[in-house]
Amino acid sequence: MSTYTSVTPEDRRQMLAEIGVTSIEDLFAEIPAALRLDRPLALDAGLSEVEVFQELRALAARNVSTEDELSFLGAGMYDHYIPALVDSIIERSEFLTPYTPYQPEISQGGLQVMFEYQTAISELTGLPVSNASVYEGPSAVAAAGYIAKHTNSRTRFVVSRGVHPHARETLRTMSHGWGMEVVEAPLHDGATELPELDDTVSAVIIQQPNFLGAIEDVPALTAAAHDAGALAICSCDAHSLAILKPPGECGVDIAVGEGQPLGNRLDFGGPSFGFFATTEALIRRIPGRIAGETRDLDGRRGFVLTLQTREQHIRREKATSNICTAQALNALAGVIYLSWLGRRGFVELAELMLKRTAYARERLRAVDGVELVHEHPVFRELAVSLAAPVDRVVERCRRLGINPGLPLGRDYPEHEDALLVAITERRTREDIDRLAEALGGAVAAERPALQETHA
Amino acid sequence: MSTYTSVTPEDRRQMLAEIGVTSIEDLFAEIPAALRLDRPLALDAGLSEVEVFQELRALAARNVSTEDELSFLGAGMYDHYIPALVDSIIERSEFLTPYTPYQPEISQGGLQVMFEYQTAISELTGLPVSNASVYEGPSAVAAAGYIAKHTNSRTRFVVSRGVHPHARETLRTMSHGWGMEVVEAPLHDGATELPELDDTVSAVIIQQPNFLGAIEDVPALTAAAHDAGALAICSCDAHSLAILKPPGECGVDIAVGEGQPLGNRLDFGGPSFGFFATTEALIRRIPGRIAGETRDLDGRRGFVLTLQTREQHIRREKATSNICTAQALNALAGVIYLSWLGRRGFVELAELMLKRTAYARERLRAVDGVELVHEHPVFRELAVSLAAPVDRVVERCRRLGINPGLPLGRDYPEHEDALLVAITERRTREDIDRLAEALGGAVAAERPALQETHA
Amino acid sequence: MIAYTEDQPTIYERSKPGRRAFVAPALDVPDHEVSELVPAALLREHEAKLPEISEPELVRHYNRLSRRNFDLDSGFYPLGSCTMKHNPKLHERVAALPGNAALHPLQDPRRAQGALELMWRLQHALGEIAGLPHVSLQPSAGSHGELAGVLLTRAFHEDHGQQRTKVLTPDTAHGTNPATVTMAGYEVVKVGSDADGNVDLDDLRAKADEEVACLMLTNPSTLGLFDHGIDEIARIVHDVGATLYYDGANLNAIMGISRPGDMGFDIVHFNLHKTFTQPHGGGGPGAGPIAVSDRIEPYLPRPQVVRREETDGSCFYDLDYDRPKSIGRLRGFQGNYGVFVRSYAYIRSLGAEGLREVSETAVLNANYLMARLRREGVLQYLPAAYERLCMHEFVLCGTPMKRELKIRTLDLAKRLLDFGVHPPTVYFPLIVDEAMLVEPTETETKETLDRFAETLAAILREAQEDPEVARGAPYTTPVRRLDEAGAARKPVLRQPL
Amino acid sequence: MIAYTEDQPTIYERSKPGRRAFVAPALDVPDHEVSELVPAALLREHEAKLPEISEPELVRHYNRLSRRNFDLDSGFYPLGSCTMKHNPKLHERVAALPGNAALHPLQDPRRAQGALELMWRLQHALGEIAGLPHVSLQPSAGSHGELAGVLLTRAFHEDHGQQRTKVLTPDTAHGTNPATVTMAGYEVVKVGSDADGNVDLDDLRAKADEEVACLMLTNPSTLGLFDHGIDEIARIVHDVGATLYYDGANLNAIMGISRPGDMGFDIVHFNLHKTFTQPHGGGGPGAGPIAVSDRIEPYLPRPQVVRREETDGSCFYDLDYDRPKSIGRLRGFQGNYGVFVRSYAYIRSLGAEGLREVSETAVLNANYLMARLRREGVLQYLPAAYERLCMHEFVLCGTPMKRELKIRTLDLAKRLLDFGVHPPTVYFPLIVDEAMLVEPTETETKETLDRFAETLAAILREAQEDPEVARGAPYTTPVRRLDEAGAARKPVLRQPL
Ligand SMILES: Cc1ncc(COP(=O)(O)O)c(C=O)c1O
Ligand SMILES: Cc1ncc(COP(=O)(O)O)c(C=O)c1O
Repeated sequence: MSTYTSVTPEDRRQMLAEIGVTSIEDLFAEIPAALRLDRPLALDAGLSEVEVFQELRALAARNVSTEDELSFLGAGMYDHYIPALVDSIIERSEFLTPYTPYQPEISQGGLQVMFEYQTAISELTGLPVSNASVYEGPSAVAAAGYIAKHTNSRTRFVVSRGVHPHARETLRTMSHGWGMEVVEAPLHDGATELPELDDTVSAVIIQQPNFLGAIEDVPALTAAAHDAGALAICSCDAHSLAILKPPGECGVDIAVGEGQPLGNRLDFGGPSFGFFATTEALIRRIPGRIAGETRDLDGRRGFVLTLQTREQHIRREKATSNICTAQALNALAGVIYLSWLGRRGFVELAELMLKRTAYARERLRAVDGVELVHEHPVFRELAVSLAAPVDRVVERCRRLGINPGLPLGRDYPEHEDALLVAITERRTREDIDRLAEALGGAVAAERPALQETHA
Repeated sequence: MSTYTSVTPEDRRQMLAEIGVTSIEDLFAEIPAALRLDRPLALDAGLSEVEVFQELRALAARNVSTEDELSFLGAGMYDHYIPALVDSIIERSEFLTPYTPYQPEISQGGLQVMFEYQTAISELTGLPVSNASVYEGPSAVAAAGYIAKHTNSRTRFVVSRGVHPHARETLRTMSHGWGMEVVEAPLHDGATELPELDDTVSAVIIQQPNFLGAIEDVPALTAAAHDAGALAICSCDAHSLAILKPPGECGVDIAVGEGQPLGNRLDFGGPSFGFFATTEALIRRIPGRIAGETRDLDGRRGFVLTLQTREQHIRREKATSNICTAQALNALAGVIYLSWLGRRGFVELAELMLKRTAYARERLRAVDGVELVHEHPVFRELAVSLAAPVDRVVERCRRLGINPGLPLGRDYPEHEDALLVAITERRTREDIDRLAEALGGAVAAERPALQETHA
Repeated sequence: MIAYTEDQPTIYERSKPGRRAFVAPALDVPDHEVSELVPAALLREHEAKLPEISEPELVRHYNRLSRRNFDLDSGFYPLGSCTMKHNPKLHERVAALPGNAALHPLQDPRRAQGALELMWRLQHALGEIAGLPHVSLQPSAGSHGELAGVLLTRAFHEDHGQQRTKVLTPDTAHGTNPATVTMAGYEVVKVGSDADGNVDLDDLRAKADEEVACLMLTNPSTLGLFDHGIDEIARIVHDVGATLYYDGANLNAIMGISRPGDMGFDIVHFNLHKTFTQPHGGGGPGAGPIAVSDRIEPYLPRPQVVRREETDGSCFYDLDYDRPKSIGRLRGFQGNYGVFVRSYAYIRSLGAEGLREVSETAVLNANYLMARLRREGVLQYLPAAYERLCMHEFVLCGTPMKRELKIRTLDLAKRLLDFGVHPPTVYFPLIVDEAMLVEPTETETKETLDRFAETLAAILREAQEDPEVARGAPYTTPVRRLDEAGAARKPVLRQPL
Repeated sequence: MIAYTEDQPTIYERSKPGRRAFVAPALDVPDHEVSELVPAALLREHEAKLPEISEPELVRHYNRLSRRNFDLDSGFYPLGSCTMKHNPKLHERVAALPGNAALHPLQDPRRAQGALELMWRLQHALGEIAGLPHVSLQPSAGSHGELAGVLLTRAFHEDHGQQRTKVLTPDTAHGTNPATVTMAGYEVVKVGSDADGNVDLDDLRAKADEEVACLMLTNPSTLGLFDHGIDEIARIVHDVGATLYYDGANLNAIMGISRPGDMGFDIVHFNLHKTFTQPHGGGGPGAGPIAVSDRIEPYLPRPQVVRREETDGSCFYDLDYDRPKSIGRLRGFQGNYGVFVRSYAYIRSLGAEGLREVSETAVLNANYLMARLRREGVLQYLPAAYERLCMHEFVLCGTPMKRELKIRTLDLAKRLLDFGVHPPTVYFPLIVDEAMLVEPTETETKETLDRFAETLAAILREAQEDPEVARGAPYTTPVRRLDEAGAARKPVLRQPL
């Protein structure tokens, strides 16, 4: 059994004496005897460090990671390269171990990072105000909805079917508590088609590019929302912000998104961070921590957590959100990553992805039995439908060491044999060619009708 | 192509102007034109970080590491578990990036580490003086020989055949420059048998346990050396010092050893460190950096590099050694590792290895076709001879995911079909049982004579 | 004490046109004008003004900033309610294994068996520790777990045909509790505390009616006290058909000693970033799994990690989406898996015995520190808010200090900064005037506790001589006291570029 | 500036009986008394007094110590002759890949093809950079490479039936050069420098005779100057049948621009921990590969990494032990492979163009800094030792400063510490009085160079006012000037326990 305690048997003796009790048990006298557990917890015995390491290594070895196969999985989290300097900085105990910066005088490092992060997110989104992070992407969508509800006290959210299924479901979970109704706007040929919007609509919620990879006409969608007096909420792919018109310039009131692609590991889904930016008008409704610039007694610049009267520890039941611990370290990774890319690099990387995705689209559509789900412009991801059962195609690809993407059937029954294929800078032209060949071969082998006629 | 420079094109323009030249080429005017390379270096074009990472990952994947097979390789470097805190500390840039501490006021961290390290090595070896590290084990043996030569101006080293073959060869390489003769003392039944020693013998050099794993009678060997007026030099296995009589108490004048097992990676053989400890008598002959305690102007304790008049930068051709850059970071890993083990843990770990090795010896000797090379007590390693061609046995084991140890034939032709098998705390009883079974099966399958008679 | 006391420019102030760290991989596909691929109207016209900086400067910038942070690996951090215990380095190593760190969340469960098994085992362990059999790992932090818990309560009542409207929270509750109640669409009703720091049972009885959906309780409470009336509280709450919610922020006091489930709680959240060693990261990430009783189980978030039997009797682990009564998702994917790895490694390292030792030592350290403060005379100026054995933390009340020494708890806290100690939590819980909530945790040495007691005593002596010293503190930190009011009045939330 | 200015106890002073971090895995084999397994006479009687400490305290101890170090990732480090360039973080990542870090050195070459191929490619790249075709990676550092080089020289001469006795080293040579000569069993003969900082050709001619085995030269020299007479030097040395050895510590100035092999050198060592970014680690590890000409090749250390052809035409990489004329081994195994990985990654990242850009920028930065110092008036007190274009570094001479301002170069260096800058190398090379050797490296920004120039100027102005300030410096460091003489007089080299 390992131990991280620092009290020796002799210490313990002295400490009990100082307290004036004779045993450790005495310290728990305040717990009613009937509530004291009269047996050890039914857990395996503790292990030494080397044993725990071996066990966890063995478990991890039973996962097929993006290092083990050529993976085209995306759908919200992406296998981007994380520069080594991100790891080396965020592993510094000075960033890794402190609590939320409640004592600003000894937390200037973390607070300045938040300020720099907010600046970056504001630049990316074209919106003036960013908080210091929320949990992650899908719950950020719901958090944005919560603001809308409080801003205009209307009763319905209109959410595009192009918004990530997890975000839609999270919104629904939360909306139930708030007594809000969630209405889905369908996709037409892969792009959002808004229904008639009336004055019950609190917010219109869209995603850019949408879940099927299509670049939406965000300005048109936000205009429609605003015409109905609703807020426009957009969940944005972070990298796409390098080349797509920023939400702030498209009329979006609240831009949110998943931060994982910005320097955070896949980690089987978390921890990552959600970004959250909005207009000046909504500044006092924003959830979570915000760092602000100020001066110290000597007039030197410093940073503090600010606008805290929004927050739970001050405002309690009247707070704009219940969030407390958020994702500071992940947001730090985000701002380091963005600074590493830099002004030009951010664009260059996005353009590389755009061009590779365009290549992939042409390459895949040329494969017999593979069709595009839609013809809208795409940035980093595309949906293709297959002329064969998707699960069997996937299985065949895997045998070649390729994970061809996410089968869409569970979330989009209308695209039963479709795949969502994601491209990052780690997927080269050669990789895309391998995918095309594998898919072609697998579809040919699994294509039921054709197989028969050809046979 | 990556770049780590920080000069922008505009900077360059301004800088050239400040210097008063018009082009970068002008700066190289002092190099005779005929010596200026008139073509680019014939190297592959530079790559981006992600590309370099992918390429190096692909190379690394072509190595079979101790994470990939059950390895019983040892023979000087051992697959010990390195606690995670070692990595997390030595990766701190404050330890990773500074130069040798030439400015003690801003290097107290590194200097105190050296002082702590020297204390630990002195405790382990039972010798009062340790330096702050030398390159690694085998060259440390030669460095010790160099001291002996200068101390008594004699002309021959007697080195046990039980000393690591790399150390013996390094000693020979260096001795040639010094005009010293190297004489080998044979092993008898696995233990060192010294020849008659006369007054030409500068030092007797032994290893504990010796290369075949045998625990030598060090006190007897050092006594013989001293009787002939020679110095006694012993290369020690670091972990064995937890339970074996320390060299200082055995009469050893200079104790050296390979530091890798103390918290350093295998790294295909380096970098690691060599430890080097000796008596007060030899203090001013010791090679390399030494940290010493002192006081600052205000009377506060501090540490400095000391006894520098031994060293090349002061004494130049009269220096006791030419060593400059040594292995500070590796020695830091060593002292963290030792502190992690702690006073009791160091012994507990050594005892665990001792008992597992004893178990392995019993388990292997019971295997048909496997015999012990010697019957001396062993600590962490044992030599067994096989009744079948060792290379073919090894090949069979590998197919079962087992690397059964080092074939001894290259270094010890007298043990042609023998294997040196190393045990660490990472090799469990179950692993040893697997080895025994694999060896048994492989020997049975490859045993030429028996095969025929049985067939 | 901390380095880099000179002002540090921001990363934007270090930017210079033409510098770069990143280099893009070569274009290996046909080139196109961007506007051929995306309609011009949807394209960005101006680049985001990210910094332009080389790798060496980027590294230095964040390295220097890091030195302007106080951290747990450098000093004592007795921040009450936050359980600033040592974060074992092993955990970072195992979390970083590619099989964990590079595992895509949408990988087929059949190809993520190690991860799912780890989650399943963690669920099991947390359930055993809480004494409640069903666990969802999904919530991202404590307050997210609270929200899950209250939404589960709602689902439970609605499933039983009830529309309740109120949730009770004690006046000692952490701010997230009432904030959560509002976010889940309930009204907050505050319950008072009695003179001993327990829930005021009379007030509870008066407020517990059929409109009440839930009581959210922290036990040991935020006062560091185990509620004497816990049995009775459970009875009252259950008698009106409400659920009992356990805020697990203080679980570090009772692991292996007493279990919320056995106390009658229906729902518990864990703060893996407190009790189970996930490093705090300067404000996250964390994870807030919940454990629930049988009657709450049907409503747990989706998907659940389950173990299924194959036809051949072997097992595999899967994600179960087929949960018709589920409240649904609370976030994307399967929760903060990276945090789960660390917490699982912790539980695996310690085992039952080790976890109990944790709680025993945490409580020992807290009571010892209180005793030492008494001996140093500190309690004379900052008496314990309640004269009882504390659990893993305790609250001091700075009122006498303020009156007699003319320094506030805030001043004391700020002066501690000059001694290289992170101050305890101050001004919380709200019901104690000039409160200071001290949580030493089990990983600290007796020597550290002794030094802390002596330091507090020294500061009080200093204040007897001259209270201005503390009132002007800190002096040795990278910046001195900051104008927080000014920051809020005219918020500067980003750098103008 | 750096943190933790309060004294830090040693790890032994933090020890307390009964504390521990390590826990041994359970004994899974039959237990025995230790004395049953090892004769009692060979057993240790008293435990080594290693510290007893818990993991949290162990981490804190070394973390705090780390903050008492100045490092390259925090500030400017223009330490002449040491090439303190940025250490890319990628290199640590690739070195740590298990296929590298956990590769046993005695693994069968057939199962270590990635490592051997990497070494082979690195050999090739280093050979191309040096302009010499054959490379051994074995030496552990620069001075180890020097030793290899001089032993190769010996082997070469002996193989040609010659017993030479002397090796020439210029008076500007680094101390390792003459020390190496002695260790290799030769006599050192010092060659003077001329007024321009070049090797004094007359002196060289006078000393170059048939007894001379080798001339060891650094070019650019330790003065930061490219030797104008390099052609003539090579001729003189070769004419007497001696070898020409290149100390590669200053290779950072000329990569892709000029090659030692083309200058006539027979043997070159590289400091991978200077030019090729291996972090210095506070005094190692490094690596000192050597590149040699055809005539030296037969004597290279054993084993060599080679590429062999299979019968089917494919290639594999192997360790070649069959080198009958080899000088033998210089150390265990195959050299500092972990260093090779980092340096190979560096070369692979930069390519030919990038390496040339490195040298161009290194030389640009040095000349710019010298120009800036001139503009700031610094050269008035510390003139450049030689009025020439410098290469990647330059030497200033503090004599006028000492005379006029009454402060020594040492004082200037110590005062720099208070400004958060690592001082340049001082009192080396020996031939310049009050020398200060400044090497900015290519990874620094113009702003950093500007600030450094201004800081030096400010210190000199301060000294004009009051030289005592510099003479008493530093003031802001964890300790002030230390009694080095006392330390050497009564050495305390370990803690008594
Ligand atoms: C008592 C209590 N409850 C709830 C929380 C909220 O937890 P989290 O920050 O993980 O959301 C905290 C955190 O400080 C707490 O102390
Ligand atoms: C010119 C010169 N030569 C040789 C060396 C020795 O190199 P190493 O420290 O790698 O042994 C140095 C190191 O400072 C040097 O500057």
